[in-house]
Amino acid sequence: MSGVTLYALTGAALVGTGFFGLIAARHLLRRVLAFNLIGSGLFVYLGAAGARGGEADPVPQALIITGIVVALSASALAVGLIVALARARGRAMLPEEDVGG
Amino acid sequence: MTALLPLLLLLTSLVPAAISFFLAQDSYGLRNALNLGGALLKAGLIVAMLFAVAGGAVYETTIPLAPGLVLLLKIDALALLFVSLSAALWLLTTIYAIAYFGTKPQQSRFFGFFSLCVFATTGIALSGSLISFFIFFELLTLSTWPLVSHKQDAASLRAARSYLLYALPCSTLLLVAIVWLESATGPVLFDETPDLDALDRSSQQAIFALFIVGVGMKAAIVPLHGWLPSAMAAPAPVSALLHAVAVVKAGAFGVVRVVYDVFGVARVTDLGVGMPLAVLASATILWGSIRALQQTEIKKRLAYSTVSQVSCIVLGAALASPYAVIGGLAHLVHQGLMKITLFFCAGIYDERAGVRDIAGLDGLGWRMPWTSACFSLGALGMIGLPPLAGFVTKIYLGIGALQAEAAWVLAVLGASTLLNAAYFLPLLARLWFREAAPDARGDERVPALVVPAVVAALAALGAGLLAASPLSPLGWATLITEREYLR
Amino acid sequence: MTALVALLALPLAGALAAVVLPHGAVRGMVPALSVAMLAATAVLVAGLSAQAPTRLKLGQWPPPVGIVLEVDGLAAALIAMTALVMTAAALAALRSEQPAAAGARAAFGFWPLMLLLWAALNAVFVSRDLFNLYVGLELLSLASVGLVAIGGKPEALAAAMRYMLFALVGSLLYLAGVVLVYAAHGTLDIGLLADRTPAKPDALALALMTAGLMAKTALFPFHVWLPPAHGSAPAPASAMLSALVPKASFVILLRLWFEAMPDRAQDGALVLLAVLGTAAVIWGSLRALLQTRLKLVVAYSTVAQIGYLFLVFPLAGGGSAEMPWSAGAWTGVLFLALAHGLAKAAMFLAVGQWMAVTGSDRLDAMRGLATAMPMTSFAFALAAVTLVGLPPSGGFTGKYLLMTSAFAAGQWMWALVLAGGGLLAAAYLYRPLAILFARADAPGPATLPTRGMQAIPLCLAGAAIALGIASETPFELLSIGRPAAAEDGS
Amino acid sequence: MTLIAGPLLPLAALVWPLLLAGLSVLPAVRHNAIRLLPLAPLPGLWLALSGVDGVTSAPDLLLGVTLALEPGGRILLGMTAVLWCIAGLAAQPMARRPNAALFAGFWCLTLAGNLGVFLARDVATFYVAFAAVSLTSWFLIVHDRTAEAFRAGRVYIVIAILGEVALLLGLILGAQAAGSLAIAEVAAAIETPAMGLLVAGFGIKAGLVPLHVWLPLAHPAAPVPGSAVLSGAIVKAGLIGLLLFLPPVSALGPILTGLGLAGAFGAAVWGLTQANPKAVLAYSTVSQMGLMVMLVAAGGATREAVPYFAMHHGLAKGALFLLVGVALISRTRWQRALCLVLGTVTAASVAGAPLTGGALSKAAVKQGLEPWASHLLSLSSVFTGLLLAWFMFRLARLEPSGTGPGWTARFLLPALLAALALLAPWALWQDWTGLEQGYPAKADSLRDAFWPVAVVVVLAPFLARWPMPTQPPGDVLSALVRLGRRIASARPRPPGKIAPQFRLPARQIAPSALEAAFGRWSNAGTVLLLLIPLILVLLLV
Repeated sequence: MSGVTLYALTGAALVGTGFFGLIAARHLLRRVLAFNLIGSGLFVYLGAAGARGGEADPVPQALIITGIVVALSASALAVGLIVALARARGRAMLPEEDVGG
Repeated sequence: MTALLPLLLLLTSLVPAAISFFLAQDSYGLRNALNLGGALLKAGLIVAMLFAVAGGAVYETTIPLAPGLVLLLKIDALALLFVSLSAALWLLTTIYAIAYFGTKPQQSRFFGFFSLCVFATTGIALSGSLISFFIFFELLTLSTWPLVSHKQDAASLRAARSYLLYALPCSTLLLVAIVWLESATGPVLFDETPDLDALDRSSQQAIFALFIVGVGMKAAIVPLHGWLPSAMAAPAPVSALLHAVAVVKAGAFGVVRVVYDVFGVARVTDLGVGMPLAVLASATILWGSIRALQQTEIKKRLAYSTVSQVSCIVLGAALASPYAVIGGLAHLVHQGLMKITLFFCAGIYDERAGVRDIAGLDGLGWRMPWTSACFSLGALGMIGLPPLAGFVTKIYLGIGALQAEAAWVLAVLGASTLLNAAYFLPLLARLWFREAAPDARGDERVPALVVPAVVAALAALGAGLLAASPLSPLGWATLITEREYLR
Repeated sequence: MTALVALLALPLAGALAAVVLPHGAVRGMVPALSVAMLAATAVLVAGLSAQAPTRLKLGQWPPPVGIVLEVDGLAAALIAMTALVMTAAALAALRSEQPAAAGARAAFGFWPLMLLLWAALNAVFVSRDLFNLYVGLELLSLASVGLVAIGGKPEALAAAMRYMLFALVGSLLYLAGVVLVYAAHGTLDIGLLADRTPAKPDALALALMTAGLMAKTALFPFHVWLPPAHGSAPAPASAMLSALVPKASFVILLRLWFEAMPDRAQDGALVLLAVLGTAAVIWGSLRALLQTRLKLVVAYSTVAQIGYLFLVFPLAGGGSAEMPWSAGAWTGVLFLALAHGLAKAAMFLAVGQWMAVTGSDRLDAMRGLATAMPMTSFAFALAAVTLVGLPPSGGFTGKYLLMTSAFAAGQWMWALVLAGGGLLAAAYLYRPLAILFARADAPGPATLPTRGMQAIPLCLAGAAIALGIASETPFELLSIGRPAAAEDGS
Repeated sequence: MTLIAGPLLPLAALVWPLLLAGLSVLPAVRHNAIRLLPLAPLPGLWLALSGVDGVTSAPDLLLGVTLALEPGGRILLGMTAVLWCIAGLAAQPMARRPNAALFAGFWCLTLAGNLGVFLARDVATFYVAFAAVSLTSWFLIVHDRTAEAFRAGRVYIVIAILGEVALLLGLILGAQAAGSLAIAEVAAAIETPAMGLLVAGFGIKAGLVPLHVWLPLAHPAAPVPGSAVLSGAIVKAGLIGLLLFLPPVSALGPILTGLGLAGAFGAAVWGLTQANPKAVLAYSTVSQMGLMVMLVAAGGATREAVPYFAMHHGLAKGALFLLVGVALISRTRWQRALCLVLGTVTAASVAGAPLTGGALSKAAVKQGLEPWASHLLSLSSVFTGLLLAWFMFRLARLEPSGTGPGWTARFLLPALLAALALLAPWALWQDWTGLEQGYPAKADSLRDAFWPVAVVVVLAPFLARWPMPTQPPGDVLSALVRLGRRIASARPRPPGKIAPQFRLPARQIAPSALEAAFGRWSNAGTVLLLLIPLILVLLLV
């Protein structure tokens, strides 16, 4: 089992976990974390995809870096929103999902 | 220049409309001048064209929209018949409306949409292609709504709503029909009948049915007539517009176009859809008259009488024999003249005597002689009594029915005459032979209200008296039929 | 060329400037910027030659390494529409005190976010690189979420958060697809992908990207984030969000299905998209009928109108490509998109003015406003005409073209969807109109917006109508660089 | 394009009354409008007397107006013009009554129509004229505004319009069959069903049983001059219609004969039950018109002579009606005596007493009549005689109601008409029968004319002694009246549901709960993830 495949599988696993969390979790912060998990998983997979045929492919690197930046800014905005929402509502949850627990 | 004439005809109504919207309520002079000027200009243009077109001239303008969406304006004899009717009646109605509204509020809105309606009607008349017809047809629907709801009270809004409730679904079906047709034949121009053989027989019949529903709603064919009587909530000039100048006329005109220019007589006969339409029209004629008989409100009764009268035009188109066509086309004008007279008078009774119900007419004849004389003329014409315009139509429709081997239509014509008499003569009897109530009021001190009624009534009389002359509605209809449909 | 660069650079620079400059200076800058953008758009459209779309290789690097920007008719038309809507929204925002009133943060945040949005839109319209599109899309989402949240009210924040979730997941799914594509073909340039050698993962990639973009386009059943978001944003923001943002992700869908992988388009999937579109039309309209807040009526109408756009897939894509009717369907749907954008922006701006006057967007608060504010009411009516698809309007032209091709293709059910959708639209737009034009029982509001202010929505609505009256020019524009998949066989 | 071709006089004869009608509404003229009435028929009279001949055509009017006059029309036109002229003179005392102008106006319209039916040679013009005469005469009937006048008017208008419709449909059928509007061609081409419709139309006007029911109500209800023209001239419009259109040989011939005879005898008998002398006269009109219809149906020389017969009846009947008017203002014994004398003479003439105009007219139609028919004709003279004897009794018992100036002048008018009725047939005898002038004085024709009168003279005293039970006018009417009432007063009914109320079942279809379910992110996300494999599958199949 080559490193590339390992990378790919890891990525896939991360994505899967992330999606589960994204859907199952109700606390918004968990969801943001799940989102980042998915992002990281995709980037791992992309890195693996870039390693085809031995020689290094510059494009995936560029893409990954850009992607990370984008994901970071997205997370930042999301967290900011969550904080504002938690201040306004007292709980970091969407009103329609804020049942009991 | 000749290419510009159709556009000019449109602009004579569009420009007053556009400007009227932005005029302040109190700038009466300018607004009235605008609308009157537009109407006069239009009438002038038409008179100028009448003889040229009678000589065979055709004016045409093409405005390409998207591919397959060509706005084609074409003034042929049929177009001119309709446009001259609407133009003449527009002039009368404008005069009447100016007097009717006096200093009532929201006139800019009224005259704006009013002229817009006439603009759309002119467009319908001039449309040389199916799609341009549809565009103006819809424009008419929209510009009529604010007029019907003009009073803004509950009744008007309800009426306006039911109008749209009938209009929009039907026009949607019309669009479906057009698209269905044109997806098979390409853009349909009225001057060459398209070849529908790409479609199978049953879908041709379906398309025809869709067309009839689409345009028939405006022609108030039963059971699509419900909006017309409830639209009586609108002010009298609007009723005049709905019933004589624009809307129902557009519907009837549409039926004529569909039967003769879209499908063509031969195909209609071949598809066997003409007779069902004739039956539908006959049913409408009778049902409208029966309902009219039951009304106690003058305008309601007139409205149902329109329902029945307009279907005479449809009947003529459906029978599709030469005389029937002539009769139907002539009735397009005749009915307009007579019905607008009646509505003018009804409006005067309402305005000057506060009379809305038939019971209130007692003895008004002598208090308001001119109005009542016009009303009587209009009513007698509707019954079809000679020498008013109505009887010419009846004779031609009757002969046409026999040419089409549909003798049963004679029975319908006879019955409708009797019913017409049954719901109009009592009104006349009340006007002239009942004693007026002690507290009855009523005067005719506003000539601008009475003069249009008188003119229209005289026109209705003249149309019958001079029926055989080439420039009479009948003569013109004959010209059209010979030129267009007996080729 | 320079015009294209300007269209991307100007708003970005403006956004940065808006962050640093004082509020007053920004208010001065925005109109100038809008004028410049309009000018650039004009130059761009004028310079577009009928033969070949304008291409721009950034730094002269050829793909797959370099990134290509390409302006075809579709991009140009959407850029122009964006410029119009943005300018109108900007003017409205300048004249109305709404963003400032919502607090310092709003006043501070509005302009940068708006300009960022503008840049992102143009970027999405012209990019030909899947990853580039991802970036643009993400930028778009962040700006939009910010604009929704700007009001700062709890429901606004919740709406923004909900929107955020859909947007993030959407872009993640899209990104997953991008990754797969790159893994399979080693390129992300649409032009190169068009003539790739098909590979197994393509289908999965397309599925992932489509699903993600559906979530972002708010296609039924993923529409739920849209009405609260657009309903709670300040009116100018709602105008941009509703008119422009869904179009961006829709454009990417078009690029994928018609330019990148037309060979992958199977009829079943195409029909699925159209079926969801149909459901959106029906559901959105019915929901709109139930709303008691005007803004929600308008927002749900966006849900319904987005549904129309997806009818293009079975009519112009896949097996029905290279058919005489596909060109009509393609152009028709773009007409619908443009007309909807203009009309919807007009509606939201009108509603904003009424809210400013009445202090609420409840329907019953609008009674009789037509007497006091005839121009805005007329604008709303004109916009309604377009949305219902009545002639003469861009909406009608689009519907006509779509219906014709539907009948020609023998798929008449889509034509019925268009027809029925028009009726439903008439039904839910009639209520506000009837209320507006009813007689006012209370005396008219004391302070009215200026005539110039009222003229803004009227201009937009007028543009939507003009799109139908003079539809030949846009038609030709849209047919520039029309993808082969949507080219008529003749 | 010629506006008018041919002699102008026929057109003038029609336009002139219309002009006067228009004139009579002018404020300046209004109060003396009645004064115009005698002038109205003059051009028509001139046309009848002068030899003006030939076809007048005005192609632009109506559907192309064609007017012409041949002997039958001419003699009826002349009679009509004279009768209207004298009736117009008799109407002068009405000048100061209310609504005189209205009466004058419609009088002129009716007159124009009445003259028109004799002149018209194209279907459209004939229809116009016929409609004018039958509908405008309604105003003559209801002029007094009394309850029974209105009742009579309502019955009349309903039946008249039914007649118009029948006529219109018949004419349409005829015109279609002939492919032309010319009456001659229509008459040649018309088929039996269409002719049936026409007969209905004409029969109503001519008081043909059973379509006569309006007549005994309407004629008495009108003011005296109105009754005179109604009974003398207007009924002839129906007759001329039959003469113009009924083919020489028609399947309807026997039916018409039967109905005519039924009217001739039945009306005469029923008339004996009437108290009002005008009603008696009306029934006599029904009876006489029945005779004429029967004679028309007989065809041949008889049919040729019917106008001659009709002329005499018109003049005499006019005289009798006017006489009733005079009797109403006759107070002195002399005046009453003169009235009775004049009445008896005229009645005798109608009954066909020897050497009277009536005898001549009967003799004229008898030639070419089968024996059984001519015997029936003589028998009908008995009935006519008895009916008119009864009329004389009623007239003698008539209570003078009002007084009026110028009794002599007013007496001279019926006298003049009576004189014409007695003498005009003599003047026209040879032209119309081709027999020598002395023929009526021959023994057998005298005997032929004498015995019915003798019978009448014998029976009349019994009639005076034991009169028949009095009945209200109008016989088989009650049903029709109810019909008329219903039509004339449309009862208000609750208007039906006009427009369905606008209710989309959105509340049922689009519940917020479902929307909320969509809204819950966990659901939406699941659906989104499930969508991916779905699309994938669809892409791969």
